[in-house]
Amino acid sequence: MFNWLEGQQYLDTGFVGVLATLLVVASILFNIKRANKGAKNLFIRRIAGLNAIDDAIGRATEMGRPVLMVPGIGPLDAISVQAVNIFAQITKSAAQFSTPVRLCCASAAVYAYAQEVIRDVYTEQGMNDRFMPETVQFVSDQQFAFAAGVSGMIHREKVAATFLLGQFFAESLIFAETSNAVGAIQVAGSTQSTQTPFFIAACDYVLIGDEFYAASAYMTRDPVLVGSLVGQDWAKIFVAGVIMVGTLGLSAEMTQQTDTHREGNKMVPVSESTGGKATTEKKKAADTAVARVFRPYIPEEMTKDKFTREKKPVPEGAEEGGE
Amino acid sequence: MTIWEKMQKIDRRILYGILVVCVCIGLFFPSTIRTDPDPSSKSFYAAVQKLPKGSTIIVQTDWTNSTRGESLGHFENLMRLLMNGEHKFVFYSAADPAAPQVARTVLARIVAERKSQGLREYKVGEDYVDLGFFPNAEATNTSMGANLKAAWAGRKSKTPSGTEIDIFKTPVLANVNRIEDCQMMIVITASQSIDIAVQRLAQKIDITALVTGVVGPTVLPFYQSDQIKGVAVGLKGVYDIEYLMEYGIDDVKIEGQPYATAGKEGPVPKTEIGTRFSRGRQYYGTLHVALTLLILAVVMGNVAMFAARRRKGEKV
Amino acid sequence: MNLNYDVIKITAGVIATIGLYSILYKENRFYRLFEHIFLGLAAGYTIVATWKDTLYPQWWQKMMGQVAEGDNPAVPGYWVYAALLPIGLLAYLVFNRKHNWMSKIPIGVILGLWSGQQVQVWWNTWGPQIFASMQPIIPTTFSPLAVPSRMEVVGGQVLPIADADRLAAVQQQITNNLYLTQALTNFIFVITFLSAFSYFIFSFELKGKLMTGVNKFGRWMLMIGFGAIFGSTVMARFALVIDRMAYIVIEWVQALTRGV
Amino acid sequence: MNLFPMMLGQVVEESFWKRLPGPALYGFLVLGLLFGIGLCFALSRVPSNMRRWVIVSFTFLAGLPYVAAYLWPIPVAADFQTEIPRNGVESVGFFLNQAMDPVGTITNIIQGFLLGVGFYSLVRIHLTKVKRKQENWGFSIVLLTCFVLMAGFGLRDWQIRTFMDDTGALNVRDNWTFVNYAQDFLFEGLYQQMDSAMFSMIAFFILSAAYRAFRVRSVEATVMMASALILMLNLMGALTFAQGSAINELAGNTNNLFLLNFKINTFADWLRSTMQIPAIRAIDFGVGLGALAMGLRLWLGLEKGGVT
Repeated sequence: MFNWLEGQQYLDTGFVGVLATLLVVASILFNIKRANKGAKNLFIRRIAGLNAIDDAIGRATEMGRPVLMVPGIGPLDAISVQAVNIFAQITKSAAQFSTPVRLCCASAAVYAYAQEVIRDVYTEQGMNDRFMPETVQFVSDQQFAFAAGVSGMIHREKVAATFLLGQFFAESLIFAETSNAVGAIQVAGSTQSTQTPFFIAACDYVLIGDEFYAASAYMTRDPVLVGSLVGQDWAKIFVAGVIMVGTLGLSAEMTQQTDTHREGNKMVPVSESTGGKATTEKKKAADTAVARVFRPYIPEEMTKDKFTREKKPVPEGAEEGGE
Repeated sequence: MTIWEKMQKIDRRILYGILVVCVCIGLFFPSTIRTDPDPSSKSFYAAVQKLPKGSTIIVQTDWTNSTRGESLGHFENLMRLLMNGEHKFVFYSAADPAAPQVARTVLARIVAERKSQGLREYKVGEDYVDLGFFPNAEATNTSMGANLKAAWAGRKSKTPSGTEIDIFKTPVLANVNRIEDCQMMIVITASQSIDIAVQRLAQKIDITALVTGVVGPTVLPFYQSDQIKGVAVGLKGVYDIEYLMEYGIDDVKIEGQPYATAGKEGPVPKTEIGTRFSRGRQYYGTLHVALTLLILAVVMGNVAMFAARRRKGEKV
Repeated sequence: MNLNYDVIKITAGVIATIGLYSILYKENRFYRLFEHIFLGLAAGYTIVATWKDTLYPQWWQKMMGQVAEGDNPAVPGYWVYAALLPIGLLAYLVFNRKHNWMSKIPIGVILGLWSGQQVQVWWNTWGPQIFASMQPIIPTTFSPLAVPSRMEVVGGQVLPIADADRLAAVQQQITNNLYLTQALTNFIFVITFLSAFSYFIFSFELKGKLMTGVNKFGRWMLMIGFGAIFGSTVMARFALVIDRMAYIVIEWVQALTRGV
Repeated sequence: MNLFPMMLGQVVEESFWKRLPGPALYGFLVLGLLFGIGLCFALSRVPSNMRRWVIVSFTFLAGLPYVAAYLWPIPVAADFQTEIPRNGVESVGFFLNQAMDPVGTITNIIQGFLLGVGFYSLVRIHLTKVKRKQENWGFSIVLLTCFVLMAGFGLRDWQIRTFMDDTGALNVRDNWTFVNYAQDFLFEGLYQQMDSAMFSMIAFFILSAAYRAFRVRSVEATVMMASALILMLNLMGALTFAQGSAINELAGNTNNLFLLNFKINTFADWLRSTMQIPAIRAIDFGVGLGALAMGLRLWLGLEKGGVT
């Protein structure tokens, strides 16, 4: 007989992590479903940076200069996809005013994706002839070559507005200050908290952290996105609640006495650790029940000798496994 | 335009010019500065120094010449520390294909430096192993945690005699089957690769890190939650480690005061042999000049703003 | 020859550096030249790096296996990897009007792999951090109110406690108790976290003074965090410019005076 | 330690999925290639209402191994190399563990193949400029030339070093040929230096951005500036040490050890660990959750934009 939960990740309180992940997943999926069914009362608060987008495009139109968009330099992942999706909305507005658009990519895969999405936007607007090879372009996938290329473009084309949304690293400030030098309006947002302060210092409007993900829900009001956002909020409130309860529980527990301390996956008697000077001490954070929820206690006797397996006659190779 | 208004709108090019001049001058006057190392730097130094002699260390070196200013100093210090402790190490990169070559060059220089100082010469395949580059940090670290032998399978190492053998046959890794068999993993990085390592490996092995100033703030939460055991951040971190190598924690004293006071890890002796102060010392003084310039610029802008408003009779 | 080559190499590097720096003054032809050289080299380097670091070791070698050679046994090849080539090449259909939808297949595969990992790493990343955000806020002792010092005043000088036993006792006292000041610090920690956290709740309308107040406070806390990042990053950036200047004024000048 | 079994570990058994080099492997390779091509052709015939389904299932299948590896019980205290699973559940666990490595590399391989899509865009733009003699077309020629030179010398250099230099003679510069010099000059001499130059330029931008943005205009700006200033002061070891010594003296004279908390570095540490850490954690937590949610939407094909 085997136990279904006899897995390394389920031992002791290990299941809590899996459970928490599943709870978050469930709350997101549940709310997406709820929104799809047409729950009308789903509210999203105003996100300041996004209202500036139309002003920025308007200004570019007046000045007859292009709008620059950079989806960060990350590889093709949800962040880049999210950025390109926001840019699709921006392109839609820009296309209506016939304002030229430059979307510069630092990853070939992101380029392939953006090419597809942005071309669709122009096709929808019936403006296929305005979709040029320069509209979406791959500049370089080396970080600073990309920065040099885009800076040169900002200067030469004198862009009127820049949208820097996505995964940015050190090059963030190069783009932001260069755009500032040519007097462009800038809306920026990065999931990298390390770059956000530079955007705050150099740009006109900044999406902070999570606002970046909330942005497309706010702009499109697509039920899937709105529902997902609500689900995320539920998860956040849940986590905040857990932290509050945990803080109180931990605090209360730490006023109690104990005669053994937990050190990693062993329990050490106080008398031993103090050299016999004391037999009881106040509980430390690691000794509490709250800690155990987050750090499963798996002493050796739980694993050792309980799981003996036969050895392979000839050890199999490292790259065993398949597609 | 009054002088105050002008001071609020100094052309950026003038600021740039001043910075270039100040930095160039600063470089010609390296100096030893009394300081108190950051607690996280002390933890790093203590963690490495407290390793038993001859430990096996995994070094993930994820920096290239573009962050030479900080990471080069970190890497040089680390090599000196590891060689002082006679630890064996493997190094590889999971972030940048160019990183192993950069590390190799520096390592060769440190080995030559120690040879010229009459210290034991570290040899490839015997004291350290060069694994090269692993693309995709996530997958690499995940499989290192799950199955170290599979993750590193097929990699060869040169030996002092010039032949090639499987890395697991070298003295460095002969007794290593799982990642838990190594004593520490040290990540030198200029990117988020430390996050990836912590997420996937912190439960299996003690991790410490040497990171750039940018990455520092995102790594400190891991230090606070004890997911990493110590971290030296940026140029200050480079100088901190050199300073600790020279003076130890609560070891060398001046007028009864230790150069570096003990933190939670207690006293740790200074290093006895090899180079201690080097690049950190050369650059740290210049950093003071540049920072002072920045702070002056900010202060000046604000003073001018207040003065200009006052002249106009606005409330401030 | 070698010496000359070194001098030429480092001089070229210095000229290129100055060329790129010239954009700080204004955009000019000199910058444009080096920008295009840079972009060209970067593109070429990408091809080399992709082949030698990714496709050759991870795809070609694994697919073709290895023939036994001396000490090294043969390694079988994954023939299935051959099928990845046509699937990857589907992305090129992005330029084809009729079949462009198929370019989304390799993109979907990349995104699928990424997405699967997110589920896998979420708790590993955040579980420990959630726990670390729970800080004890009830002091276990009120005497003294603040953490006892490991220092002492001797003859008007602040020195670490000299008596080893007494130092150990103080140390023990510190680790065993939670003082009021520590509890307050922890309380600020938790409040900072929760208020900054609450700023990122989007789907509830902020009504009433308390809610808007918390939101505003959360934003201030974020700004403190950002200021701190800015302050730490400054060091990193200045370190780079210092290193670059060292390259120009020290290494180059040395090369010139030594060589030629 | 007996090294023999470990060496044997390299002698990987053949299986259906992997074959030792030889005619059989090449036959299977052709088969794999044909299978891939066949699959592509079959897919091109998929009616348009099924296309979404095709893409979603590719995405789902790609993400599945990771999710399965997370949820499926991981065999406890197992050595995946040398041990035999005890039962069916463990067999799957073993299989998933060993699948992680090959699955992880698929992303890199496919992204490698995709690179050409980007280069097509780059080369097309610059070739057009040259052909039509548009503004700055001369620079486009420079770009294309550098591209060809770097790629050519780089690949040739790699080829020489990997296949024609068994003794490692090329690690010594005396043995270099023109190709090696050319590669070194382009990569080390120019490319790397330009990379560093561009990176270090940020220091200048930080100076001008700080000068412009750090003004006491609003509570937010002031709070950010104050926090940045404290951290910057803390980076100056000489200053913190001087201030620390002054505080020490004051504390010594007044016999009040509590004053020691007012040292800049103590305060900066306090600020960092008490306010910066939770603030950043709060931001990153939200971002992490956003990524999870987005990943989930992409994986399950719920995103309307997305891949479908």
